[in-house]
Amino acid sequence: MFANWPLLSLLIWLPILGAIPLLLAGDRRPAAARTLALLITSVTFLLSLAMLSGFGASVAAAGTTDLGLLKNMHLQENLLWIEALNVRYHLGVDGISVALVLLTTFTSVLVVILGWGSVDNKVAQYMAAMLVLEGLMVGVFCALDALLFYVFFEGMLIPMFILIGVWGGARRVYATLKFFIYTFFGSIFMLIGLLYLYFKTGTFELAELAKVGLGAQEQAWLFFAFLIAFAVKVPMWPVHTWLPDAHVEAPTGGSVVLAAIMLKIGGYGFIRFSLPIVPDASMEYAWIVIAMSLIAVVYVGYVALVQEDMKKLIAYSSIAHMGFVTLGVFISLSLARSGNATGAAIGIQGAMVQMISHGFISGAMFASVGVLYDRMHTRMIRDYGGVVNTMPRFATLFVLFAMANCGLPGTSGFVGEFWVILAAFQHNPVVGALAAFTLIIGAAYTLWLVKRVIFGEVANENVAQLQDMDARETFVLVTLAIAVLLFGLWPQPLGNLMDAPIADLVKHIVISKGA
Amino acid sequence: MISLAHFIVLGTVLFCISVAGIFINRKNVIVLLMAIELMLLAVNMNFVAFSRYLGDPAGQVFVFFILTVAAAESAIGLAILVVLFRNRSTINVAEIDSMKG
Amino acid sequence: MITPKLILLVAALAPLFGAIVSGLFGSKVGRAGAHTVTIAGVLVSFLLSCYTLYQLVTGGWGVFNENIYTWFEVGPLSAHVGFLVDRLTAVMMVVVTSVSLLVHVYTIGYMHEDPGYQRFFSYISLFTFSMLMLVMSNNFMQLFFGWEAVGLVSYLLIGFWFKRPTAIFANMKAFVVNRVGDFGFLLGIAAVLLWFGSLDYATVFRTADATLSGKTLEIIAGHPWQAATVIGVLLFIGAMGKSAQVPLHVWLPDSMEGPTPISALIHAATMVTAGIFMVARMSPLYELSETALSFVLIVGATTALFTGLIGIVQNDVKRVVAYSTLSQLGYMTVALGVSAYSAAIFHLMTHAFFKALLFLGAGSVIIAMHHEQDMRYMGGLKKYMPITFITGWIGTLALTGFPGFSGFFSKDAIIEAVHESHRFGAGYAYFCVLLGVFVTALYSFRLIYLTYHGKERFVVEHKDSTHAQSHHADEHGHHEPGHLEHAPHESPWVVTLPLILLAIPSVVLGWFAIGPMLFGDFFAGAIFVKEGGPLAELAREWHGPGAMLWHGIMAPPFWLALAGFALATYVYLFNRQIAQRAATLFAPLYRLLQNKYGVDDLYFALFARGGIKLGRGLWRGGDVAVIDDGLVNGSAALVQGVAARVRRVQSGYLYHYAFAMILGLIVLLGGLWLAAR
Amino acid sequence: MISLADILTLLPESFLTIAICALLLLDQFLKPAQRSVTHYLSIVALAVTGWLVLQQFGEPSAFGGMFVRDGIAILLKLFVLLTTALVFVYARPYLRDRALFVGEYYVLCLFGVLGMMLLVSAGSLVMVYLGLELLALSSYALVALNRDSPLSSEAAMKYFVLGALASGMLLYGMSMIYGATGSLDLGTIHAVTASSTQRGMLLFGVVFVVVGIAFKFGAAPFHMWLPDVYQGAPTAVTAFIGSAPKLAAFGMAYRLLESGLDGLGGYWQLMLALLAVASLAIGNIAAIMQSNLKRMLAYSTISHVGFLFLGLVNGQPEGYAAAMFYAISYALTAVVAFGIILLLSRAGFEAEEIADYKGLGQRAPWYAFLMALTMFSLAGVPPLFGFFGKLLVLKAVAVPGTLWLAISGAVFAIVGIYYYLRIVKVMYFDEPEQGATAIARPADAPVRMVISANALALLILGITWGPLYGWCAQALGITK
Repeated sequence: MFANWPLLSLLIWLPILGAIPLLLAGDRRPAAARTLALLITSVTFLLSLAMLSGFGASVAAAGTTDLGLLKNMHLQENLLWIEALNVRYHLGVDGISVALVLLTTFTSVLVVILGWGSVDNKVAQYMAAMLVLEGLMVGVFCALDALLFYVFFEGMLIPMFILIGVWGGARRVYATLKFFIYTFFGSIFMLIGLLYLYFKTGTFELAELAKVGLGAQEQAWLFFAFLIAFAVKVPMWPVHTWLPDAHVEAPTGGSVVLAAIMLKIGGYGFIRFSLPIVPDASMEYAWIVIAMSLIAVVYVGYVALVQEDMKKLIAYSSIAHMGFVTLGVFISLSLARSGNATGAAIGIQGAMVQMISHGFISGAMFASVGVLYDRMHTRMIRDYGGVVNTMPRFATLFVLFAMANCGLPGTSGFVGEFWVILAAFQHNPVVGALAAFTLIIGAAYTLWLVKRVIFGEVANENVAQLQDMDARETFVLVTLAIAVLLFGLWPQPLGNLMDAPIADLVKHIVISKGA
Repeated sequence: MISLAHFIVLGTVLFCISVAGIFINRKNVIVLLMAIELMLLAVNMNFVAFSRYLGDPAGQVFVFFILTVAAAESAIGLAILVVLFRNRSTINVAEIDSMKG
Repeated sequence: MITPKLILLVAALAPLFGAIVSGLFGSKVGRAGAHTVTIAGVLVSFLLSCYTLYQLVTGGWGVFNENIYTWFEVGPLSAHVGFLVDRLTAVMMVVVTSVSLLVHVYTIGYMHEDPGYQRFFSYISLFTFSMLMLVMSNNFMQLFFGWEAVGLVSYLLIGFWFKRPTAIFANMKAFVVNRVGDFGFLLGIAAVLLWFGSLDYATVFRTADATLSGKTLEIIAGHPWQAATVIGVLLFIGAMGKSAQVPLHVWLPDSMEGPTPISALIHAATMVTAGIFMVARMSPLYELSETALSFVLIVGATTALFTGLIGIVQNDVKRVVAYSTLSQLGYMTVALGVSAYSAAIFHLMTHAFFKALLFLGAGSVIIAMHHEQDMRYMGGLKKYMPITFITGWIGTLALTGFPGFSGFFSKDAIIEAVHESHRFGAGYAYFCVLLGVFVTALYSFRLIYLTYHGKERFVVEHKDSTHAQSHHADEHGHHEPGHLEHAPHESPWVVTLPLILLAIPSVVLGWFAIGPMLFGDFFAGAIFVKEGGPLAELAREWHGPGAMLWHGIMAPPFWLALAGFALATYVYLFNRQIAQRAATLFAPLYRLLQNKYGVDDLYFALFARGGIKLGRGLWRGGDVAVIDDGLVNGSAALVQGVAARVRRVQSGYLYHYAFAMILGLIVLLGGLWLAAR
Repeated sequence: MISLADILTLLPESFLTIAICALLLLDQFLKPAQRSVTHYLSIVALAVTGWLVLQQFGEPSAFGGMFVRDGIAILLKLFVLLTTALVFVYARPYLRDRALFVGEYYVLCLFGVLGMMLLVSAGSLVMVYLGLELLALSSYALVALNRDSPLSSEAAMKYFVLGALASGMLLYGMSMIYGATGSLDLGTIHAVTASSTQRGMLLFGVVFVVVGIAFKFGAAPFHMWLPDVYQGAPTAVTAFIGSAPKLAAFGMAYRLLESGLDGLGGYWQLMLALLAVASLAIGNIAAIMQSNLKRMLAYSTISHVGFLFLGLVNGQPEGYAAAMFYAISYALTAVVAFGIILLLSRAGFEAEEIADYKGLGQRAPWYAFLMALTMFSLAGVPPLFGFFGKLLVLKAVAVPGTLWLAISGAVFAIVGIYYYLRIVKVMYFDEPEQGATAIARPADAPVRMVISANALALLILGITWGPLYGWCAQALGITK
């Protein structure tokens, strides 16, 4: 029934336009604002579920042009936006995007619910910012036109900038400026790269860009332009230092969105831009990305070990986990080139699953920290201890998420890491070993956090005063817990969703485009 | 026999003098106004010379325009000068530096 | 319609059901409800396991190998949940479920005061489920699932008393050290996938020889490694973690911080033997690499002897048993190392029973002593708790391999097998296991004497003031050592019954199991041994258990055990000063054993402290100093600095402005001049 | 011989001239209370002129090609008129508060507009010069409008002297070109330069002409007047000088460089490239340290000129279209920024220190929001109008050969982002200072509506900028 709806536009614009009445309403009626926001996000989420209805069936003849890219794109909307430049408002989703869009809409609902109690000044603006953010993020995952993608990609910075800056912690100004400038720095070079591609092809259509032949030199330049943009977003070592600050200062909801969705855009960008557009350069410089990812796993793992601030620790663990995404993507490239299609598929599948599951897990972790922060107003580990005595329900869930964070089988955290490590080993056993090191270091920093915060005797008066979670918080965390377990025990749906596009992508990147 | 070159050189020299007058002089704003006049005259010199040499009257017509505008310009300049003096009670170039950075 | 599949499913899932009920609805079902439902679950699964074993032994069923649920599929590769049930699996199932059942019952008595009663039952049932999934798996992925799941439960159970700093340290240590093993294990699985392109046991084992022959992996240039060796060693690293083999043994003694029942169930009988089971299951792979097996052999031998030695100087009753567990695991590993897999499994089985017995006995003593675990404050307990006392003796005799007891058969078989083996390291191993016998006897009887015999080294005082506190099992160890509120007494039947039930197999199991298991074709098809394995050698001169018994009395192990017994008897029963004198006489050696060869301290300094130092260095040095202050804020500062200078150019002086313009003009002219010529 | 056709062609300009004179007379007979009449009449005049421009009476060129009316001219004129009208609207309360609410302001502005209109449709050097001077002279006077302000008079003096110097140089260059080509008519010059082989004197002239253009734009290093003038002039005047003349400057540049000296493109493109980088660097870097908002905006203008030049450097129709689009987008954005300063200021309070904006988000959320939009647009963050201007000029240079320009543009855009964000930060993240009262004067409801519309247009045009760029492209004869 949704086949002929402009569903994607709906998903993008409903939240963005929904923000307007919120802003107009102002702070006068926070309750109303919250309800409205919840309503909008929930409707968006339900609509996004409708996306799935069409899947499995093959796409209408709309854009069945070339290998991979458009073939699997469902629900395409293709309008001329800027005729003079032939910029198109071209939306479409394949399995990869759908997974991420669903993650976005799902997380947004939870974020609104989270903000329900923890945010009480300028509620309307907060919710509005969240809604705009949601719309833009959905847009990023749906855009099939590079310029459109870029507009969403950059536009996101504004609401996030405001979110951190207005509702953030003590050093919020430094953090938010750092976040904005860092990301802007990354993306502007990508813009130049896109413009150069436009000069070559006269279009911003991703599908066309994926087809155009490029010389080695050109590809190298473009590759690094993309690399900067997405490496900052992921973020990869050594351009990761904005993340801990941003996370620490951001309000809980902001952290959740940041960790659960925004970081994914980096990985998504690698899959959508670097691999299809400049495969040869990606192949040639894959070792750089692989090295950076491994550093992220090992180095950042050690850094996470010694953090005194819970949010910082989780932020660093996020970086380490996103290392698996980039690792999987670029490993699979070289595997594909060496004729190991299965290995390549495993790698990208692993990367994608890792993205989704990290969305749930890191979101849950930050939400949990938020729960504690709302009570104690501190994020310092040393201020806690023996929380389990006063908050048993919370402690149970927290331990579950911690276990998911160290990739315990049965939780979604395991799936992606498992596949990526297997793929990495096929690429090169040493790389595999370094990646697998996360089993140890990841367990170390996560469990040490658990030990110091959750277990032990009640540490101090404040902990003794703690109340266990209320219904709202419980709902959020339990929902996430269910998601974590569900995709841990039943990841197949994700696999089915992404199988076709990934297979085609692998086919595509094998072909060199040297011109 | 005076060739075009002489005129051009003369014009250039005048121009340079006026320019120098503008940024070497650190005393008096009036001198600046004079320098500006001189500059315009240097330009006029060029135009006239060229128009004569090319046998094309347009250049000389342009000169008339320039002269007119110059007059208006100096009028405004003097007006501003008066205002400045009223506010600052000085027309020393070296002292009008309240805005910088 | 009752199919084997259904039966196995029920067998596996029944404990999970119990766990979920008592875990999520513990408050609803109450204590009685919790232990009823979990015990029922385990009982079901025990009976079904026995039925399965019966069917397999009598040939009612063939080997069962089916995929039940597809977990994930990528292209041609797919990961399943499935069961491979042959006799090996069935034996493990029976061992696991039986011990687990008894431990469940025992727990009713042991934990009856504990506030976390339901939670505990939920955990041990969950463990039973995970362990069953591990042993029943038919592919590497599920194996890893179970592998990690049992690790998780052990983590939860060691830290069961989450208020005790030692406990939450121990469980973290256990998990992380196990992760070190899993690190290797996962890589091993990756290697399997690399060469076989499949994770299915059947496929892998069937094609093992053909696939791996000639394959090598060259990480350091010029040093190619055999594929089989790589896989074998990597997988065995996993086993070293789970089965606490040197040098990854450090977590097991600390795991005694957990309640005694799980020490018996997880850290003696079942989980720690997962590694042994795994290697036996992988025999088709291991048989392909002498090197890997030698590695196994040497590691096992080292563990067998040197951890045993530590046992001699321990005073905590549970720790003595823990170290003896380590050393026994060493024996099993040695058996694996000489490709006497079935011997290893056999010893695993007998050990499961008598070691569980010893642990539960120790637990019973601990109850009686109001959670006093230090043997120096015990003694003379035999008159207070006869049943515990007798079963304790039985367990000890079995452990020390007293002829006729089950331990005797399994252990002697291993020693003989090592004797027969010509594999590299076999000589060293033989020496270790022989000496191990003496050591075992020494610390075992020391335990017996210090606990049950001699005069009482505790005072009973009736103080009601401190009465209340002793009623919280998770708050013990607070009262001053050796002072009890009231006299020790025999434990309730729920405790003693399991002791008795465990004592029976400890005595008799060896008699009828050894024949078929070691020298029959009991494990045919499940365990694969190349021609001329040591057991085959032994099989040739095998004339039944009676003969073995007779032969055993002649053999050196018996005399070594006897020596150990005699020494222990003399020292700890008649002349205890010698112990002190020996301690002072061999002070360095004593201290060496006291702090476990310094391994723990070394690890702590190296990995824990070192890791933190490294992390801090990378953070402060790398992230903060170089990247943030250096590059990020540095460039910002740079721009600011430049800006400050640029400002000064805007001096506010008219003539400077004019000058700038002239300068610009000149530059342009110059540039033009350059461009023009 | 002045024919009727010529008059018709110049109808808008002629009308405006007459209107100005009429206003000048009328204003004498108005009491200060009735000053609004002048205000509204001048806006009406602008509107009518705009209408006349749209009608395009007469021939596309008049007075033997001295006056051309092509698409560029029309488009630029329309936006000049629009921007000026907006400035008038925003300026009114400010002027009223300061006894500056006088006819001269309007008359001078309108003369400036007239100058711009002539400038953008100049077909010969004479016209360029006249238009330029008409604009410049009225600007000098405007800057000094507030006779009692030391700063204003100082600014006026600096502006005047440097402006005169600049126009002197321009004239000198023109004289050289005249000498070299023997004509003042840009068409002829175009023809000659395209062919002529010996270029010494011509090139010599080109440099001076470029200097003249650069000064008008305020490109480094000919930017020195800009900060002082922006700061010193009454904000109402700054708003005027800071917006519309950029459009005129583009027209001037286009006329002189493209219509006239296209043949020497290689040379002046190189010069503009240098100036562009210099402007980007100096503008963005110096802006960081500013504490005065008007001064900061002055430096930001310089950096924007740098971007605009990138479009000119390209030297192709696409490039000019991009530059023109950029000029328009900048004018429409800058006018909002100044407008908000105007609205927030009161008698005795200029609201031009950045510190004055602390906590504006709480004191006047709506203005803060509009200002934030403007800042993000100036910073070039999508989906706001400003971004697409940058996009187009970067596109113009993101081609082999000038990639380095694109990259340097990108780099300085990063530097630039900081000081725009700083304003947003001050408004939203800082607490209002003690005594900083909420500023929202009920009187200016219409003003507020206009400025809101103007600011929101930045957002809407960000999404629907296609047609506008279409016009620019069409004006430059690009057919897509």
